[in-house]
Order: sequence, then structure tokens, then C-alpha cells
Amino acid sequence: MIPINNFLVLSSILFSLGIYGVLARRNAVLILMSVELMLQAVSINFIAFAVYLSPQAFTGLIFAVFVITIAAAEVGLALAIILRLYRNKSTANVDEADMMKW
Amino acid sequence: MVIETRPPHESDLETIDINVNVGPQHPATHGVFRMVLTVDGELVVDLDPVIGYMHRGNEKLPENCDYRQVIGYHDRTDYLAQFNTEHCYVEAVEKLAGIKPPERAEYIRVILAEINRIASHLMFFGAFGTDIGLFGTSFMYAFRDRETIQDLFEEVTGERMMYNYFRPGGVAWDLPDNFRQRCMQVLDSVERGVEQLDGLMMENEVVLARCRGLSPVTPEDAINWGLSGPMLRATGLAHDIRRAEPYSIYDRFQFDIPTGKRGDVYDKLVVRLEEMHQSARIVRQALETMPEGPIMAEGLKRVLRVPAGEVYMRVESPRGEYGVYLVSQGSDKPWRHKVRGASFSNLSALRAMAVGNFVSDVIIILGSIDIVLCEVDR
Amino acid sequence: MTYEEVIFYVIAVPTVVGAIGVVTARNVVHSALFLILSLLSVAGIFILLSAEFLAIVQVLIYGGAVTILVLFAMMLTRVRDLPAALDGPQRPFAALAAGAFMAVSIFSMVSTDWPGETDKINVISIEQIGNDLFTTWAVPFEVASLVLMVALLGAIVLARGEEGE
Amino acid sequence: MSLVLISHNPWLESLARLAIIALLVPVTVIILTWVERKVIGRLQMRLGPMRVGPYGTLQGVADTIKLLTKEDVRPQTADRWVFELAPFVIVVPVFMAVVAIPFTADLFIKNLTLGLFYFVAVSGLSIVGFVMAGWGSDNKYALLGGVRAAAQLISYEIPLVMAILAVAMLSQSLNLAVIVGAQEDTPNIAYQSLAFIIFAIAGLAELYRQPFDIPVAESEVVGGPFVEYSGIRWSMFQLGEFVNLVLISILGSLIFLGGWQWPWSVFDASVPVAAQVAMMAVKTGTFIFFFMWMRASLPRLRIDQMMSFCWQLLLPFAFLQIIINGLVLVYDWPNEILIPLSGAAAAGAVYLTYRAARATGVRYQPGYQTVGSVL
Repeated sequence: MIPINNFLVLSSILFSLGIYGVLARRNAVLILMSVELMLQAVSINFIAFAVYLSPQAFTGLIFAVFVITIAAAEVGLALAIILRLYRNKSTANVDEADMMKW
Repeated sequence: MVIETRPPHESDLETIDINVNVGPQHPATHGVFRMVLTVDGELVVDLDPVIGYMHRGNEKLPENCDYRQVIGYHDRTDYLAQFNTEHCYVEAVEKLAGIKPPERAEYIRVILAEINRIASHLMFFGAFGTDIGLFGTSFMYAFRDRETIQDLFEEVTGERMMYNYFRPGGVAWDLPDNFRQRCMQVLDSVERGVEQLDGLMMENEVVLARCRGLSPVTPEDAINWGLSGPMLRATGLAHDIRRAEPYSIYDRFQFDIPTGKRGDVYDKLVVRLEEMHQSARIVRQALETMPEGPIMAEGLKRVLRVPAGEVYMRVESPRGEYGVYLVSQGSDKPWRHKVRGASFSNLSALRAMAVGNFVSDVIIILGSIDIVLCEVDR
Repeated sequence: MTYEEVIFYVIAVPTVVGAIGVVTARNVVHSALFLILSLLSVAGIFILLSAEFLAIVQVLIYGGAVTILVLFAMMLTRVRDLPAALDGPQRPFAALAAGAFMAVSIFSMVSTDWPGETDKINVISIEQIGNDLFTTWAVPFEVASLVLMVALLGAIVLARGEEGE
Repeated sequence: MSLVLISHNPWLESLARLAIIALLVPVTVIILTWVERKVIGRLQMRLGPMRVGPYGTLQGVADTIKLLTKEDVRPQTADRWVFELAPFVIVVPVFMAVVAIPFTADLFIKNLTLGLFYFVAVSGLSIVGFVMAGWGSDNKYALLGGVRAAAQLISYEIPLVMAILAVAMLSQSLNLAVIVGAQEDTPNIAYQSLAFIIFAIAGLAELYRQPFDIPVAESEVVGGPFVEYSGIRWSMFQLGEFVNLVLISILGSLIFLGGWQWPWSVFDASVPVAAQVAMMAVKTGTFIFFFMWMRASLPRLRIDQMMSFCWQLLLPFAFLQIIINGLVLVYDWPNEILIPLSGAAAAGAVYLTYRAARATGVRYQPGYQTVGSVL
């Protein structure tokens, strides 16, 4: 039997890698990919808790469904924003998108 | 329903236009034509035609040849309409030398040239079907009939491609005995095949959707670009050298000049299809009235010396106006020998017709010009 | 180690390798391809958790979405971009932050005694999920679909640009 | 002929079933390449292959040997791993999809509860392979083809899934065996003619065959994503294409034509497995022949026509079918009412397509102006 900790550790590794990506990367598309990784980690956690801890309520599974839905919406919207950024600044580099910084 | 696209704006997405080399080794360029497309996604924003990969000196070499040797070069200039090009050259020489070919030879030339026009248009339909993505079906349909025509030509000339049959002053030898019957037979089967091709191509919904309204050409543009042949007639101008400036014995036959309305790719197909029927009509009339008699003008010398002078002779080849310009200085060789290739002039309009269309449309616009690369590069 | 655990590691290794690839690859397209590896392995993890439905959804949604990501990556970056441009100067701090988070979270997860923890995976059938989704969670479900639609409309409006621009 | 005979060890059994796929699939593909060349040859008034073996039957074997022994060339500037892995990314999902397909009532590899859903999800993965091949080859034709493939396959997956979903609604199951079982009296094609038409067209597009062979257009992008591949890697693309052809055909005959059930079940007699297999073969063969026939008789659409056809015609009609099904299910109307409703909608869709293709008028001037659409 697989202990629940295996899944939890895997998910925290994924989440940390996602954090690293979001912080270290400068390209907006890459940041988006890192956010996807973090969402995956969250999904794993939700499902693991649902099947191990509360088999009667299994709210985690439902939540994972919503996470995937929101992730799809997020990818579409974020890509549109990146496209917009690219049109205005001709770059996908978030460090250069600083027009609201002053 | 129409999807609007608009001219690119400064604030638009700055995608990088990429250059795509189509040809000289490409399935859709009908030989070794090369075009450098600048594409923005799928849209062609610029087109740079590159020709010359097939240049063999087909205009210069004949200047070192005897007048009768030149005929073979004309076979090779437009290798799909050999009789039409030979016809042009021998008429030019006859005009310059003042030779009057016998009646029967004129009939033989007209019959063979018109059947050759059918064969050439069949080849066009085959290749066009492949360009538009028909996976060879139109090719097989067209080639079935083209084969029967080539069999007929082989019986007459002993060759399947480089006929070398017309001569200044007549034709090389007489037709085989049962030619009239064989020819009728071939015409019947070919016209049946053309009907099938009509059904396969012209009423096909995808062909309609692709070709109708694609890259229309106005008559003014067509004249300015120097288009000729079906390309010109598709725009609505009924200009046919057989009618406008009758050569040989074309003034004796009844035939119509098919024209299009909008000058788009579909009209070009329609014009070519109808021209095949008209050619068959001319051949039938000629077969009816073909006289017996000699096939070579009397009193020609072994070495043909043409008096000094110049001549420009043009004929209606399947691709348009095929012209030969000859300057003679009285020797047995042409001093200057220049060819006006219809494909070359038609091809020069490619950029104007193609820019602003999709990549796949540019391919079929190129296909609709019906180029023969040997005639373009010469 | 039971053979289920072996399968877990067989799937977990590509997940982590893919994730590392995503955040370290020198090429945006490679990054996106690594993301596919990672996401598909996560689908495998879902199957191990006996959530087949979610695994299939994962493959279906991300199979398409990631392809679009790859396409965008191709469009928005010059093919031979300078590698340095992909990472910022804050890399060491990012590594530090991520490492710290990982240490804390792993430590807390391992040390916590989860209440109600069972030893085996409870299989939840798709009928149960469907019933629950459309009864207990009907309102969030509708809201989620509304969010999805609004987001897609917004994406279209954003990507198209203003009229006459 | 249940495969359980082998052993009750689940590992051995799975291995045996996988081995059967691994053997059966390439053999089917080899036969199909010969069949396709023969069928298209006959449609084009040719004989097709005649040299290798009687009536050219061994042509596929000869081709295979040639492809396997051919040099595997990789362009120097290609992205090595992406280029070399792309064929696998195309082939593996296709083989994974085979797992979910039942061939007769007892002959299957795994009877998945979510079989239909699984099939759709897994077969959508091969898009990634196309994009990888197109991008990794470092060739502009390949890049154009890869981008075209992505756009086309993603777009047509939606009407395809919608059509499949309509059937699933009617059968109240995603299990392929249950769906087939529900078609004892009448196959779904009668109730869902609109969905069937959409399925056939979208399937044609998913297989990128004429008139939707835009990603691999020979005369435009010279084979698209495959242009730089040779030898065994190229044959893997080919393998993927043909297995996909078989899969879509089998899926179509399962969910629309009644699979192994209809018309045997009408006579209410127990049917031997051989007859079931024969029934499936006939139905699948009909689909395959339809796809080949289209290939020989229709030219290629332009990319924007293909797109607007999908989004403006197929997708709304797919939704219409789902709405019709929903009404019938919610109000508990008899299923027979679906026959005229769906039929009328199908006739409407066909009429709209016909009219759109024949719409005349200048849509299109040289220069950067309007772009025509099929509608």
C-alpha cells in the first residue's frame, strides 16, 4: 500500500519547483507553466486527502475538478494577456512590463 | 458569411515574416520554378519568382542550325504543345521565304495542332487537380485520354513527345491510311473523357469553394500584364489569335471563343474545358473537308535559304500567344531567332495575382497559369 | 516496498524530472514539452489514487492546452533566444525561497499525524462524483462554468484588440 | 474466445493482451496500406500494386522491409530529442487508445467504464507529436504543417467529442460495450443521423485525409511535419495514421452502426464470435472505404474554409443535436421522435454546406482585403 505521505511529499516538491519557476523565470509563458505546476501539486494534495482521509465527503475530488476548470480558464486568459503585452511591448518578458510601476 | 481581415497595423502582433522557398524542388511548381514566399502565418505578403533553372539556350542554339533543324528545338520549347509551336515556326519560315504549303498540309497541321491543344489542356487539368489536392484522380482521368491522343500522334509521326513532323513547306510525310477513322474514334473517346473530367472537377463543391472568386483579374490588368490565351479570355476578352489574326486556314472553320466573366481561377478552368470542345469541333470540320493531294510544296531546295528580312509570326498555343521572331540574312541559318513564350508572360503576372492570398491559394493560382518551365526559361 | 510503491516511484520520477525541466530548460519549447511529461505523469498519479475520471480529464484538457502553450512559446520567442533572457537575476533567491518552502512543507507533512487517516485508498466511483457535483455542489459548478465562459470571452476580447485599431 | 484462458495471473494476462496488440496492429496496418493503394488505384482506373505477390498482396510487406532498412536521417540543425521523440509521441497514444476498444462482446483488452472518454482523451494527445515534429525538424514546411495540424486537430476534436457525447447521452453510458448493447433494436445512426454526419466529417479531419489533409498537403507543405523524416521514423507516422484510421472506423461502427449487435440481435439468436467479428469487419470496412473514397474524389479545402466550416457549421449543429437529445431525455419522449428531428437537422446541415460551397460572387480581391469563407 502506498502511504499518503508519498503523495504529499511529491506534491510539495512540485509546488516548490513551481515557486522557483515563478520567481526565477522572466518569460511570461514560462511563469504560466510554473503556475500550472503549482496547480497540479494542489490537485494531487486534494485528491490524496479525499481518498485517504474523508472517503465519505470526498470534497477534495470535487475541488480538483474545479481546479482543472479554473486552470483552463486561467491559461486562456493569461495567454490573451501575454499576447496583449507582446503586442504593446513586443516582448513577453515580465521585467519589461513596468509601465504601471511609477 | 465573410471573415474580415484588415491591413496590419503598427500596434498589431509583430510576428516574424518567414521566407519559404517553394521550389525548385517542390511537387507543386511544375518543374523547376522557384518562388520565395514571404509568409505571415498562412498569408503570403510577398512573392519573388526565380526562374532560369531550365535555361538551355533554346533561342540561341537554333542560330547555328539549318532552318529544318530548328523544328526540333520548338518541340522542346513547349513540350506539351509541340505541334502548336512547330506550326508557329514553320509558318514564320514560310512567310519569310514566301513558300505556299499545299492545302492538305495545312489541314494536317490544323488537325494535329488542335488535337495537341486538347492534350495540353488535359495535362493542365491533371496537374491542377494535383495542385488542389485531388490525390491523382484527375491526373489519371486526364492521362487516360491524353494517352489515346499520344497513340494517335505516334501513329502519325512515329514519336510520342518530340514529333518533329511539320516542315517549312508542308509536313514530313503523309498521314496513315485510316487516319480519319482513327481520329474520329479518338475524338469521341476524348470528348467522353472530358465530360467525365467536367463532372469530377467543375461541379465538385470543394473545387467551387476553392476556385470561385479566387484572385480575379480585370481585363485592363490582364492587358497591362500582357496575359494571353485562356488567362486573358477568362477575364472576358474574346481575344483569340485564330480569330483576331487568322493564320493558316483557321478562317475556314466555325468555332466559338469561350470567355469567362470574372477572371478568377474557376473561369480559367471553364475556359480551358470549353476550348477542348471547340478544338474538337474544328478537328471534325477539318476532317470532313480535308482534300487529297500533295503534302509538300513543289520546288524546295535541299538546303533551304531564306531571303534576307525579318518576320514575327504568332499563333494561339494552348497557353496563349506563342510567337517566333526571325531575322534572316539570306543564309541557310536564321541570324536571329527569338521566341515569345506565353507561359513567360503569363507567369510575370503571378506576383500581382498571388500576393495577399493564402499559401494554398498561391499554389493553385500558380497552377492555373499552366506554365511549362521549358517555355519560360527557354 | 510493495509493488504499488514501485509503480508510484516509476510515475513520480518522471513527474519531478518534468517539473525540473520546466523550470530549468534553456528553451521555451523544451520547457513546454517537459510540462507535458510532468502533467501526464500527474495523470498517472491520479490513477494510482483511483481517480480515473480526473486522470482522463487531465489528459484531455492539458493535451490541448499545453499544445497551445507550445505554440505560443514558439510564436512569442525567437527560436534562438539568448538563454540568459529566460531567467532573472533573482535566481538564487528563488532557489532559496523554494528550498525553504519545500523543507518546511515536507517536514510538516511527514510529522503531522493526519486525523482519520486510512491505510488504503478508498475508491470513489464516477457516479458518486457526478451525483455530488450536480446536487451538493450544483451552485459552485454553475459558477465555475460561468467563470469559464467569462474568462474565455475576456480572452477573445483581449486577443482580438479594439475595433479599428 | 475469452483471453482469460491464459492464466489468472493479472500480470501475465495483461502482457499477453499487450502482445496481441503489438502483433495484430502492425499486421493490420500492412494489410491496410495494400488495401488503400488498391482501392484508390481502382477508383482512379489503375490496377494499383500488382508486382509483389499475387495481385500485389505482398506489397505492404515489401514496403515495410524497405522502410525498416532505410537510413534514418536527421537534419543537422534539427532539435535532436524533440525530432527523435516526436514519432513516439504520435504512436504511443494511438496504441494506448487501442486498449479501450472492444472488438466483440468478449474480445477486448480492457473493458473500461469510461472507455469512450478515455479514447477521446488519449487520441487527442498525438497533436503534441505533430507540433514536436514540425518544430523540431527546423524546416519551414514542417513548421507550417505542424502549426496547421495543431489548429486543425484541436478544432475538430470539439465537434467530434460533441457527436460522441450525443450518443453517450442517448445510451446513458460511457462504456463502449454498454453503448453497443443499447443498440439491439435500432442502431444509433437512425436516432442520431446528425451526430453521425458530424462524426464522419470530424473523423475525416482528425485523420487529416482529403479534403482535410491541410497539415500534410503534398502540393503545399510537401508532407508537412513528416518532411524531414525517413525510414523507420517516417513509417511510425504512417503506422500512427493507419491505426488511427482503424480506430476511428471501429469507434464509428461501435457507437453508430450497432457494433457486433445489430442486425444479429434482431433475429434474437445467440451469435458465434466469428459472426460478430465478421459483422465488425464489414462495418469497419465500410468506414475505411468511405475515408479512402473521399481521399480519391475530393480536393483539399483552404485552411480558413476548414476552420469556419468547423466553428460555424459543425459545432453549432453538434450543439443542436445535444439540445435535441436533452429535450427528448428530459421530457421522456419516445426515442422514435429523434429520427425525424435529427434527420431534419442533418438535412439542414447538408443543405447549408451545399449552398455555401456554391455561393457565388467575388469574395476576394488581390491585396489585403476580405478573406472568403465556405459559408
